[in-house]
Amino acid sequence: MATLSDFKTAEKSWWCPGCGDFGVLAALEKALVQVNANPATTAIIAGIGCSGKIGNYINSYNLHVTHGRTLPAAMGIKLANRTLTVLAVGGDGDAYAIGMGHFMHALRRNINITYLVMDNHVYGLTKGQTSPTSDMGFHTKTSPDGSIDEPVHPLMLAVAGGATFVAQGFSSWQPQLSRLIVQGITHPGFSLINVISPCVTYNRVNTYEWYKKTLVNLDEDPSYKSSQRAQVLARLEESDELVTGLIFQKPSRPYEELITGFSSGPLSEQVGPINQDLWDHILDQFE
Amino acid sequence: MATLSDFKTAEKSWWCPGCGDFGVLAALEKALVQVNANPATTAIIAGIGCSGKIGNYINSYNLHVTHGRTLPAAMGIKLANRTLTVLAVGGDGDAYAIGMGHFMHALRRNINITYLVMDNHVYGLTKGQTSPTSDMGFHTKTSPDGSIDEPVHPLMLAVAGGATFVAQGFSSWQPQLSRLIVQGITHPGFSLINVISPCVTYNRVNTYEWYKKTLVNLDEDPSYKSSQRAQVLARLEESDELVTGLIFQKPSRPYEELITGFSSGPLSEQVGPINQDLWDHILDQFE
Amino acid sequence: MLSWKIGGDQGEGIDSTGDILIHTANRLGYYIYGYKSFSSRIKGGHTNYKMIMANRPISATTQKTDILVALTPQTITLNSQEINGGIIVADQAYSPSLPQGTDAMLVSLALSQMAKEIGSPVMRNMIAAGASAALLGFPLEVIAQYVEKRFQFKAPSIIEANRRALHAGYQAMLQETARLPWLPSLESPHPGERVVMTGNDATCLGALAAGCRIMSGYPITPATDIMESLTKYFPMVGGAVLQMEDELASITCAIGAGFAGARAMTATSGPGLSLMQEAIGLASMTETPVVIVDTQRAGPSTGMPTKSEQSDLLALIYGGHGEGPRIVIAPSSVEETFEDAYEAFNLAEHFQAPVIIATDLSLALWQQSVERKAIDGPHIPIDRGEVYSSSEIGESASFQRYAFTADGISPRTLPGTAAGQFLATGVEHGVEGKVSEDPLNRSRMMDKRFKKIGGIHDLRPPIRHEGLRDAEVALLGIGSVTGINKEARILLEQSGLKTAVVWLRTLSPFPSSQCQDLLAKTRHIVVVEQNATGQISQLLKMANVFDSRYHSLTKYDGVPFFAEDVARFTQNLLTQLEVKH
Amino acid sequence: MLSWKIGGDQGEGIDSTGDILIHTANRLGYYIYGYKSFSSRIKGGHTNYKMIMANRPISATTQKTDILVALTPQTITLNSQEINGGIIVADQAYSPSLPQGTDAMLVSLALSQMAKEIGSPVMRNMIAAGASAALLGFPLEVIAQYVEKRFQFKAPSIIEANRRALHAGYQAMLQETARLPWLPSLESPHPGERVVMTGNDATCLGALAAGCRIMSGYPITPATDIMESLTKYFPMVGGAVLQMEDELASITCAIGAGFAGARAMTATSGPGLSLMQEAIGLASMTETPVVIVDTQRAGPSTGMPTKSEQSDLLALIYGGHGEGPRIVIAPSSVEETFEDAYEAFNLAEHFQAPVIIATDLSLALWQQSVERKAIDGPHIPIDRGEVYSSSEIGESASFQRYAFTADGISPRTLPGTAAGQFLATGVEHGVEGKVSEDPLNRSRMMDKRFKKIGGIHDLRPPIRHEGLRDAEVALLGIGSVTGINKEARILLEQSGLKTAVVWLRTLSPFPSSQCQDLLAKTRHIVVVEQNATGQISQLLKMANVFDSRYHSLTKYDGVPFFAEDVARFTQNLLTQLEVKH
Ligand SMILES: Cc1ncc(C[n+]2csc(CCOP(=O)(O)OP(=O)(O)O)c2C)c(N)n1
Ligand SMILES: Cc1ncc(C[n+]2csc(CCOP(=O)(O)OP(=O)(O)O)c2C)c(N)n1
Ligand code: SF4
Ligand code: SF4
Ligand SMILES: [Mg+2]
Ligand SMILES: [Mg+2]
Repeated sequence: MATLSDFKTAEKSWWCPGCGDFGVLAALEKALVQVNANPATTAIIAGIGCSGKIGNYINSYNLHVTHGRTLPAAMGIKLANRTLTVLAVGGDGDAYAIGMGHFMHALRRNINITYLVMDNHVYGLTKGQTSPTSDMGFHTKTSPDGSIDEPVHPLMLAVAGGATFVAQGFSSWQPQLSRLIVQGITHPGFSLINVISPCVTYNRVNTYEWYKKTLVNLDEDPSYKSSQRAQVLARLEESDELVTGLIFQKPSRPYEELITGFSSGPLSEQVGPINQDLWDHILDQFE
Repeated sequence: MATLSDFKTAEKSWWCPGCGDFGVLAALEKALVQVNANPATTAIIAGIGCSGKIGNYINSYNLHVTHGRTLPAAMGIKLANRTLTVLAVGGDGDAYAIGMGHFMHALRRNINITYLVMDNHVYGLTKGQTSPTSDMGFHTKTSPDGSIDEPVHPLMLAVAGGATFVAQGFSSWQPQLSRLIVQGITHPGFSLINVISPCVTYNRVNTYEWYKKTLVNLDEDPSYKSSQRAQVLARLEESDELVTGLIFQKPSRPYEELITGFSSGPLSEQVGPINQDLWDHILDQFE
Repeated sequence: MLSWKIGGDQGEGIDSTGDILIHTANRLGYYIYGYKSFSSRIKGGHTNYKMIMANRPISATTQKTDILVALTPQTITLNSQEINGGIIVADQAYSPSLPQGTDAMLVSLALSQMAKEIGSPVMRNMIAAGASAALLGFPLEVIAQYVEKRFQFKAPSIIEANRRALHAGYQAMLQETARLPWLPSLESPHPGERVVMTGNDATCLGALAAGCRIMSGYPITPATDIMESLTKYFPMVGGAVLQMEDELASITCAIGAGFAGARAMTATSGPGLSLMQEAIGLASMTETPVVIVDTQRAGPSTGMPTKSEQSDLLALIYGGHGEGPRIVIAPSSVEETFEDAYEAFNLAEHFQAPVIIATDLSLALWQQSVERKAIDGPHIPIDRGEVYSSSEIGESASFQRYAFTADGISPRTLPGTAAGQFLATGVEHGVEGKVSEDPLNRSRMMDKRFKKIGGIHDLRPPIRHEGLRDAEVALLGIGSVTGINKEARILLEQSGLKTAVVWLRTLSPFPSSQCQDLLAKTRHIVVVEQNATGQISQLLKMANVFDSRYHSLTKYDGVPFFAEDVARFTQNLLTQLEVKH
Repeated sequence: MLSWKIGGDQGEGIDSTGDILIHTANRLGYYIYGYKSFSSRIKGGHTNYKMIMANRPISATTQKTDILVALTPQTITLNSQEINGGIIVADQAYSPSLPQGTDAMLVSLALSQMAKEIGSPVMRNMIAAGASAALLGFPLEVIAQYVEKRFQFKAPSIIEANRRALHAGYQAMLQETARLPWLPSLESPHPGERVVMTGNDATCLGALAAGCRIMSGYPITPATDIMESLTKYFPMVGGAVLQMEDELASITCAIGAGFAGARAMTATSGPGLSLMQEAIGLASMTETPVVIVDTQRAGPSTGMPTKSEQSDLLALIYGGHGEGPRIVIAPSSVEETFEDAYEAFNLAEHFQAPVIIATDLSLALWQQSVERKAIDGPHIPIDRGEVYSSSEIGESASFQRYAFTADGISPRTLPGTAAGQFLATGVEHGVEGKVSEDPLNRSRMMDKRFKKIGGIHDLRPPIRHEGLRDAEVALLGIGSVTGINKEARILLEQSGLKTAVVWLRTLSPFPSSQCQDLLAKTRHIVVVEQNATGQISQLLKMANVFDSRYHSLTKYDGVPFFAEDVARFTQNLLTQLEVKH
């Protein structure tokens, strides 16, 4: 069985001291240990951003792709080898700006992968511009008079977009966050975990303190039913998504099991000479 | 005042006889006449697809862009010249597959343009593959055993994504469709009109007859309140979006009016030597 | 050699009629070549389908038409200049007449009438098929058998209607032929075990045989067939075709699958290729195998989606920002397309790099007779490159995925392999894959990546040719143009000019010295290409190959060269050059 | 010439300290050049900032450092080899010592201590600024004034803390200098009206002056500044900066705006540029003006985002599928960046085509002294190209937007113009813009579009040079390399070699004949470029310019050339060539 230290690398972190991403990394490692994952059978696909550097710090098979394209890459990996535990990880810009199209389509496609969005409401690595989740009125280098774009509401979109598992965690709330990641990984389909991961350098509004004051933990609300889509949508709307916990889950059968004739073993092992009879049968069609 | 014939071109249509797109074109022309638009101040931005050929048949300033990019182009045009009536037009693939990211961001940005999606649940121009709105189980060349992708629900997504105006029309129901287009054009912000526009060649399931049987006209339902987001979402969910009419509208102020210091006249007329005092002031910052 | 053409409105079954004739001719032992002219619309608009048949392999269409079947009057107007002393079969329904000056025999048949009588007006094309078969002297049972096989899964009523239409057309023509002053003269066939195939078919079969099991794509003319055909084959072998939301997703999904050890591909045409440029760089940088097919069409932008061109070459090689190794190969026939398709997967895994197969619309879509044994899936070589199992990894603290080696190829591991974990990143990195900005490491990594693919020419002959030994002039090209050059060579040799045909198989890395050596003694070289800016010439210049012996012939109006064009250009050129001397 | 460098951890205010020194030196009448080495991370990681000051214009950084201010011990380790007989100013807090063999005078100051005393440890950099000013003999009031202006909008407490820190550092150093055996010797200044500016600043100012009013972009290093600065300027002139969801949207929005008559632009670096390839083709095909800035960085893929390279050139010209006209220009100095930025909008509207400005990270980010009068916004020429008003359109039934004309430029109309409606499509089209597949029209339209941009060299000298008349050798380059070549020229001339510097301003269409003519008599030409594959050499080859007189010098480790490298290579080369003779 793998331990926490098995998932660590010798690499020194490039994140700013206090960055929320440390907490995400820690919770992820804990969750991986808890689901009994193995570094050699774990694949982590990271996007571009401060968040995307995570692959330098975690010992697993890591693919660090182009900006915004974690989900199609993760899809390819999972389909190529279903025995792997596959996670996509990236920032709010990576996910909901340049990656928005892939995000919406991953929701409907429901492949058995887990998507962790490290959401700091800002572009960190490019030094502080508005991100799709930035609040209205948020001041950045590209919105000196305050952002005028209605923010993206990732949880609501995920539910409306056909998600089968939606959760939100907070980098500071480790036990809940790692529990949610465990739930996401074990969910048999696509799971979105939007993680509030404060940027201490470029976001002085949505700070740890602010979140600790405003976030409501739905996991502790016995009246909340994460299986009831209408109630979920209503709650997300009235709370402005300032909630954590398991937001929505419904029964799910992963996409890869629905593809006609699709092999369930690692495809790498399927490469070899094609069967002569099958070949003849196919060529006959061309006569 | 412009008349219907002012919006027509001499070009012979390349659509198949009976294609739903004829009805969309007709309703659009009528709506343009009704809002007293002028071919010279109307800009239509079309995508790639059978639907995207519309620019060949309507007399206005037409920009036929690359696949999926109507909305950013329309945004540029509207911002460059706010006196224009700007419409983006494209198919369901153009809008909700390759164009999905732009669609979601156009919703939140709320620029005063109107978006007509000619939705036939299939890829027409490429000869019949599944589209994002194809029903589960729909048989196409790329889904011979029936589509296994959860379809995109454009109306629900639009509402969840921050739209200020959402409607759905049907190519066969001309008066309602042109009325909805009129409402969309006059709405001061982004308006989505998803138009059911049957493909008679590649979609033998979602046919005129089928829609006539299944579509419910919400405009005729006095109990339906298009201003109440929660009710709207619930209705969309329970009807599987098989409804027409004004789905949702909320008070809106277009984005272009929110941009600090942004000129409201056509930008083409703003090109001329820059003011010397302003220039000196700016250069002083570099000393 | 004989050419038969059928024309009518798009959506009227022109394609399937052509298909039926072509397969019948093939079964009768003729070599065939099919060619189509079509528009980017679904119904309406004139389209035509041309079949060339001969008792030797044919690799291009011809200018001349011997038999024209005209379903509409427009077909006659548009094509009458191609008919010199040939036969035009027309539908009585529109009271056909020949445009002035047309030297042809007009055979007017009641095609519409017969279709109506059979009870289905849409069967007009099948009647035309039957009539054509009779005119060509094909035995009825051979065409009938093929039609039967083709429609075997249709409703019995449809099968029956087809059969009746075929017979009706056949009989009607037989009555005519009895009266005709002369009949088309056919060569005797050259029987063999042959199949009829397009380049896109060959691409699919190559991928299938090579063990490709993930195809992630997005529809686009003329690549869509590849996705659609693999959708049929993959369920038989456990693979999956994934229709993605766009080309950005398509290529990235394939890269992900390649990273995880699957053989994966995508296929697209120009617009999609442009969208893939960034991700191709990712594959170069992370050294991940991936196969990309670009079925080139006329650009730029949406361009002319149904017209052929070879104008993406520089973009395929140089189109990504920065400098990363890309292997670009170009098949020059349907057989080579099969070969290149399976080889692409070997090259991608051997060199751990993106491999682009550049075809063009003509090569991708037009049918040809191919020897069945040339498409030998079960016996292709498979090279998976250097992949370490756990035991091969060694003792070091972490696996050196990007270790510097003599040939630049660093053994890789696949996810799932114990102790083989590493980071694959598009950011510059050190031997373990971790981000590095060290200048020395950077230079070495850049050198390593380029050195690596340099080895390709040893594995795969980069140039092929015929007739080079004592040729006065060589016609150099790629893709569908090679077929045209071969036909042009026949014409030129007939007129006494010793001619060679040379075709490049590998465009990147460019085989400079091989090219120089091969053509060192050739007096004149004509670079024939279907684009405006002479991209192959440009590549030859960059490779220091192009000199005063080289001449450029380009065409970029969407219509393929005719062999006659190439032959004429070459002859004029040589005449001019002699005058100068 | 004197060079001063400060090093420390990223996020510690290294940049602003450099900025303060540089502006102070500029105000004192020195020409300055600033250079920075930084990583793709926000805090931590070593970074440094170097200022070169002289009484003549300087256009590149130097290898040698005269004064090193070391905020961390690492600064000393990393930079000690650059110090030959110079001064190292260090923080007592870490008990600094010199590595063995370092020939430097160590001045240890209680920087941390003083910062603590002032009550804000983050002010250590300001103390270092004060100390540096004193060491350099800058009057306290000049630096103090600049600091005051710089922080004028900050809270009074911050302003006061800054002032105190500056003074404390200044005084502390004054006490030291009294004891030092010798002090750095400064040239006398060469006063003038100068500003301090980066290439990105100049791009913004050029765009602003040209009337650009829409900038749609997406953040990316090193282009982000452009978007951020225009965000400041545009509200003053009624423009809008739009932060889009990605680069696909950014370029398409700008094209839309250009279609509607606005002057519009986007700015990006490699990865974004790759994503824009498809849309650039749309602009080519629809003949829509748009300006794209590519601030090149080290690729491929994410590459080294904070390192300079000139490796997108072929992608900028040939990277799109199909063949469409693109104008690619490359400024070689900050002044030229301003010029090219405004000219780009003129060219885009004149030629109705996409215009790409290729800069590179070094040119984009490093500050230089520039004569204020060289940045003369209010008096730049403005050419809006041929735009018809309603009355000019004529009588024809519909406006012929793509009419064939002698120079290939067809007058356009802007939406809003009565009777000027037309269809602009990326599909091949006839003169009225409607889709056309006619082969003849196709060829003519392709010819028209390429012919059109051919006129550029008459409007804009494509090559500039200095010292060419009697030069033995010419150094040819673009972008930031030109500045380096100019410094190398000074070194080479000092050693007696007559040297020219030549730089290309227009890369596409390539000025072949101009290049050939200009360099016809030059004996040796060294093509200096910061990339691995010699892309400028490739362009010269394609243009038939490159011959045996040309030699290639490349570098691709992320670090700019030093003038010394270029001079040394050139001298060695000439020696070798002489030996061969
Ligand atoms: C195609 C492309 N465009 C732009 C960039 C520049 N870029 C790097 S990270 C980033 C956004 C970072 O924001 P986010 O995704 O929220 O991540 P964070 O740094 O906040 O964790 C951008 C725009 C890029 N690398 N590639
Ligand atoms: C980048 C790119 N990818 C693919 C295509 C090919 N293509 C043309 S139209 C189309 C989809 C058409 O479907 P839809 O948008 O629903 O329009 P419809 O034809 O059904 O009206 C595709 C994939 C293209 N033109 N460009
Ligand atoms: S800039 Fe923000 S997101 Fe990036 S490492 Fe620093 S704190 Fe974290
Ligand atoms: S294929 Fe379908 S969508 Fe296209 S024109 Fe024909 S009916 Fe209309
Ligand atoms: Mg972020
Ligand atoms: Mg459609």
